[in-house]
Amino acid sequence: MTPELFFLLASVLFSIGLVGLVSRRNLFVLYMSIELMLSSVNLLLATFSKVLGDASGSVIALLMIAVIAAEAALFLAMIVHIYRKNRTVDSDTFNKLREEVENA
Amino acid sequence: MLSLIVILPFFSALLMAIVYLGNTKEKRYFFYTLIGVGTPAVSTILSFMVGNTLLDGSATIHHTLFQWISVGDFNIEVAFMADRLSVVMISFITFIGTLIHIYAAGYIKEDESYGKFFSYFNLFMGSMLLLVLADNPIMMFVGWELVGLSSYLLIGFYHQESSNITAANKAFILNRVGDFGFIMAISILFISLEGTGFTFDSIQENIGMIDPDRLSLIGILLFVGAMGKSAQIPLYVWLPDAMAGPTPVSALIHAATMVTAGVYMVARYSFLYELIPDVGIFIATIGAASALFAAVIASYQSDIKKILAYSTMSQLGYMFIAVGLGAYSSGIFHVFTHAFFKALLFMGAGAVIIALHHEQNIFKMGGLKKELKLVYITMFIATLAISGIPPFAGFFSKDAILVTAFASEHYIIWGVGSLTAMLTAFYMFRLFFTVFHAEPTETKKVHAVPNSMTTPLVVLAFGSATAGFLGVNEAYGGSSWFNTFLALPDAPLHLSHAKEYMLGGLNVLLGLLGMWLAYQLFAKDMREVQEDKIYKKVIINKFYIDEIYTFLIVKPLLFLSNFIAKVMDPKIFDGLINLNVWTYTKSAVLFAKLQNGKVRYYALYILVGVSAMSYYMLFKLGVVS
Amino acid sequence: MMDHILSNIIFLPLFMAVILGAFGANLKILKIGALFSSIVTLLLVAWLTYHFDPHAQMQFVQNIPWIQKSGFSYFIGVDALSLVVLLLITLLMPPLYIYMYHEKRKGYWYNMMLLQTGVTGAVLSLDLVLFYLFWETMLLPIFIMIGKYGNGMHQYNAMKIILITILGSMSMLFSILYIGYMHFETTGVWSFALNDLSNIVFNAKTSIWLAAGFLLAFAIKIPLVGFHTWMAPAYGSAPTPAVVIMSAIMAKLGIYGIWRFGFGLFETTLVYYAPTIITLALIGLLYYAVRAITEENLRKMFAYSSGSHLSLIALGVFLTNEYAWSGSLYFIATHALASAGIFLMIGLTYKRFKTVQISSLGGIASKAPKFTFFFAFFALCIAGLPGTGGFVAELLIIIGAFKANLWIGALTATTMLSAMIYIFWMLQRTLFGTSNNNIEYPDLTMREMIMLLPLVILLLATGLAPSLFMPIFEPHLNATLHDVMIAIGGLK
Amino acid sequence: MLEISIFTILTLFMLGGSIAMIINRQTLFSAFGFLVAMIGLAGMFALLDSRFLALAQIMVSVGAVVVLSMLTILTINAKRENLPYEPNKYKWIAVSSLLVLPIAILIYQSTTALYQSFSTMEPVSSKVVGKLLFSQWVLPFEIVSILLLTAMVGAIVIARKDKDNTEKEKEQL
Repeated sequence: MTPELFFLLASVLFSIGLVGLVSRRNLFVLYMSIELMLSSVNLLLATFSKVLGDASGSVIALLMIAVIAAEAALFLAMIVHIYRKNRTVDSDTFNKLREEVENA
Repeated sequence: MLSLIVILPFFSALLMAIVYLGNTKEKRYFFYTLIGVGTPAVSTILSFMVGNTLLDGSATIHHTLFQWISVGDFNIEVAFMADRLSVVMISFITFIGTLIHIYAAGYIKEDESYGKFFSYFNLFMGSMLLLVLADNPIMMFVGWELVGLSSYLLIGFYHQESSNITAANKAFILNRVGDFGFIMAISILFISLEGTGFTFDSIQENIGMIDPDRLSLIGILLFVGAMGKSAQIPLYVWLPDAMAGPTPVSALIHAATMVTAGVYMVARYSFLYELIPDVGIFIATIGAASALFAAVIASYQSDIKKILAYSTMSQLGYMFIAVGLGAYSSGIFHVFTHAFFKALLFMGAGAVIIALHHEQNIFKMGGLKKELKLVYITMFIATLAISGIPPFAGFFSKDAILVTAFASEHYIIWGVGSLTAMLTAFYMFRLFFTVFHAEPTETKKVHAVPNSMTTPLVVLAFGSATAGFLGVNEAYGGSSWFNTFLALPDAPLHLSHAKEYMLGGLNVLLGLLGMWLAYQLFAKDMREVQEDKIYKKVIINKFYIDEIYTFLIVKPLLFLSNFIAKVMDPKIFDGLINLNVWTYTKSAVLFAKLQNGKVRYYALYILVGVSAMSYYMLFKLGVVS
Repeated sequence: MMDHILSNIIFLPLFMAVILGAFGANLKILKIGALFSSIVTLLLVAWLTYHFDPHAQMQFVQNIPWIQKSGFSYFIGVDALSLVVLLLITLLMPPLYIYMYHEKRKGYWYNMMLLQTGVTGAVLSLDLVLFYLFWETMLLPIFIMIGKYGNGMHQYNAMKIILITILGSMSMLFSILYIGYMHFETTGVWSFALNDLSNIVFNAKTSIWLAAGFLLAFAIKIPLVGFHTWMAPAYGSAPTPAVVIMSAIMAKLGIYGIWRFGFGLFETTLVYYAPTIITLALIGLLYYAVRAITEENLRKMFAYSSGSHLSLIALGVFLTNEYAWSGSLYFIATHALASAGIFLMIGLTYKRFKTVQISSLGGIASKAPKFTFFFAFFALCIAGLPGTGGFVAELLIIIGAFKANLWIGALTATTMLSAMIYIFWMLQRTLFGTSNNNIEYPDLTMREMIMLLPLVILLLATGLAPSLFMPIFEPHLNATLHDVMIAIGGLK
Repeated sequence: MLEISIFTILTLFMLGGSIAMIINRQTLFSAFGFLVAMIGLAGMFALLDSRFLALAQIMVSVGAVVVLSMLTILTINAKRENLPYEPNKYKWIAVSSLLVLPIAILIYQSTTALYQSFSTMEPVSSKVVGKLLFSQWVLPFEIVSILLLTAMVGAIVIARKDKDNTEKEKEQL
């Protein structure tokens, strides 16, 4: 068993999360992709903990799980709120950031 | 004393200008006449006094006023020099100038801007005197330019008429073309002298250090200046148009001042031209061509002033033949005699014009010999003088020039000169007979000519008759006093007396022939010029030279200007700038499209950035190549 | 007061503007205040000129560290070169304020005061960063005056002038900062003072690029041909006082900059650039003159005329010989006076006839002789008539050009001809001809004569007795030329 | 050898789950995929001798977070036509996968370059974790507790039905 495999797994998971984040429009999937990326970091932390023989890594990962939980609560609340307002979970419909450009 | 001659006219011009601008409505006839006519009179007396000192045999007089420019070795002083050449010039310039001023006081009396006229007139005199008395080429150039300016002001004196201003512009711009040559010449001269001083005296001393090629260039460029001012081919076209000014102005321009400046300049630089005889022959050729050309055109004109204008150009051609062939004194002598009879002719013409209420077409005059007796007699003397009939002034000076041409074995130039002499007699008597003898087609009321206008005529008639005796050469029993006095580096002449008599006789014969022809054709009745043959049409339209100039110079210039205005500036220079601006706006629109407000896209941009950075880092780590 | 005389000269107008603005002065007091500040600066400059020593180099120097860490300093001083331009600025301000007598818009007056501070500061600063600061300061009032008080497409034109000028300023700023950095690299101390920087030895390639940065800014300001697209529109739209300042002062600052910073920092490189600039200047000389012939708008016509003559001045500077240099500096002065005069006359024309189109003018001469006299006089000064200062300057430049090369000389001499053509054609159509009986032709008033007479007298004085004025700057120019010649190894 | 096979199985589970998560159109299926991945992760923790962490992962991530999200999905009960219309989903996935590749390689390369082998250590017992949590990491721990509290309050505030919306919903119904 080498840490290499875990590192590989973590980076692959992170990548999959990133891909999901960029390519999907469903808010739930976005949320889960973010969770996945966080989790991959967690995996890395745990691996480091084992590599260095230091329990602190696990502790940080533990704290991270708490943060994930908080984030989940907020994110889901927001999704519910948004869905109530617009009747959709499509991220592309929220384009208020855009400014109208005249074709000069 | 010397500087006063120059400064007085300038000062009076300034004074009159200030008074005139102070109140343009008031006439102040007495004041303007006193100042305007008095100043040249004082200048005349002063010039004669200066001349008198030189007659005693004393050398040149120098007078320095103040330092003008001093940059390194470029030291120019406002200084005047009176040697024998310039004294002769200023004497007759001021004398004849004064007479013309007196004449003008009668001629221009009714005009509202009487003060302005005399202000300009005095400015003209002052500029001409500055030109003649200048001690260095730069001051001479200043006078040269100011003569151009004042001629502009005077030709365009009746400025309500736009065509007069066009004529004035033409005169000034063509003069400036000449000035362009002049300034190049003196700049090159100064550079070539390498700082050994820049007065005429020091130039004469150091002229030897310049190599002949450079010297020829300077000589030709100087002559370009003379061409402009003295109306030679190809820069003559302003001269006939300059008749737009009042007649005294024409008299002043043509007789005493301005046009003679070119001849004077060549004589002034005689020390330079004697080193480059080839350029001299070029000058003489141009002179001969101009003389013939102008005489041919004059024979078919019908405007009295234009005939006289072309005759001036023709006579100037003679002068350039003389100075070109090295007979500087003969040239100046002709300038001198010409001043008398040409001033007389113009003033007589002016009197006729005034008498007939500003009628200038000779074929509408006719039969005036009874009404204008005095004018008739004086004009007759002048016409004889210009035609070269002895013993009037023109014979001696013109004969001297033709003898020079013959003696220096330039037979073509001599032949052209003699032919022109005949033509001169022809067209002058054509004018004379038509105006005074021929039966008028309609009777007109003749206006009285005031005394102030006729008195100068008499004085000048006396001058025209006798001025020639100052320079009678040996063959006719004289001693060429005029030439000896001038002491210019003339080319030596070798011609037997018998040949001289022969040439003289031929000239007189040719003159009489022209006279007879004119009498046959024009003395009885009006023979108005008809454009019935092609050659006549060409000559009457002055060989279409004006049109050719318009086509060759004016049109392309305007086209170029419009091309710059319509194409170069907006399309090319502005176009480059606007292309930049266009690129900016287009790319801005493009980038604005990226910001579509969708979170997913923003994530993608971040991803692209991070990805590129990662790739770069991998590249640096050597993982990928 | 006399201890910091230069600072007083620079900041008096600004100070006056701030005081007047802070107390919300009414129009009358504002006018008096502006005129007062201009006259006081004129007196101060007169005092300065009286105490000026032509044989010394920098005088009345004031050097106060400003931001020491970065090496910026408040470093000002005057030598003959800047004195000439300084004199011009202060001489032209009072006539301009007299011209603006009827102007009711307060912003106009404030802008003019700010403008005076900007141009004066740019002339006197010897620290490159300070110079840049003032260089940009003087642009701002011009931008506002064209954009707010101009006519025609004034906002577009204001934008055009500011963008193009800033392009030049940017390149100059890069050069300035890089030179400062090089000073830091060689000595370990940051400094932007001109006398420190002139000791740096650049390698040839760097110096070419650095000089290009400066030259671009100055070429746009002058403007040399190719950099001139802003010129005619800006002159056409700007109100008269702004046009006068632009043509009489700001364009000259381009030349001044070449002289002060170009020849102060990289003489050898400028010699490398000389053929290019001389070619551009010769092309410009003819290009603008030909363009001016058919121009119908008087302001634009004299804009082109100004461009033509400034090309001539630039040519003179790059010929680097004593005749051309004296001529160029003298031309800066006389052309400034003449162009100020002619643009003021055009302004008066506009006030009277509400147009500056040549085709709608004419016949002024028979009704308004004084007006005609002054108009024609200034126009003839522009054309370089003997007896006015312009002739002396042109003559010297032409001789300098002939000294350099026969062909350059011949092309330079065309200036005698080219100016003539458009000026006299313009005079014919503007002043002469038949007058319209339905229009009034008011002649010049006393106030307008008072405004113009100093210019006329100065122009005549500079033309008739150049030897009175030239000794002010001759020794300095000779010394500088000597240094330059040693630097480029042209002196045996 | 046993470890390797367990690792392989878990890896397959996780990858399958996460890929299913990002590919599926139906949100609930995605959530199931996510669930599988989370459980796999817990297994991984266990494999890495962090037993307490594995336990916490099961309890919090799987037990709370995933279940909560599933509940939300069910509550919202988005109809098929309310789900986003994603015709170019696979193109996007392909492009972003390409872009992600260097990042993944970078992470992998840099981490492997750091450490090549595990240290030999005792499995991390809950005792050790507890001690560390309350000594060295007590400040972050407290901060996290505050964060959780805030998140709770925030979630309630955000998700609460406001009056206007309720009325609108009624109208729509």
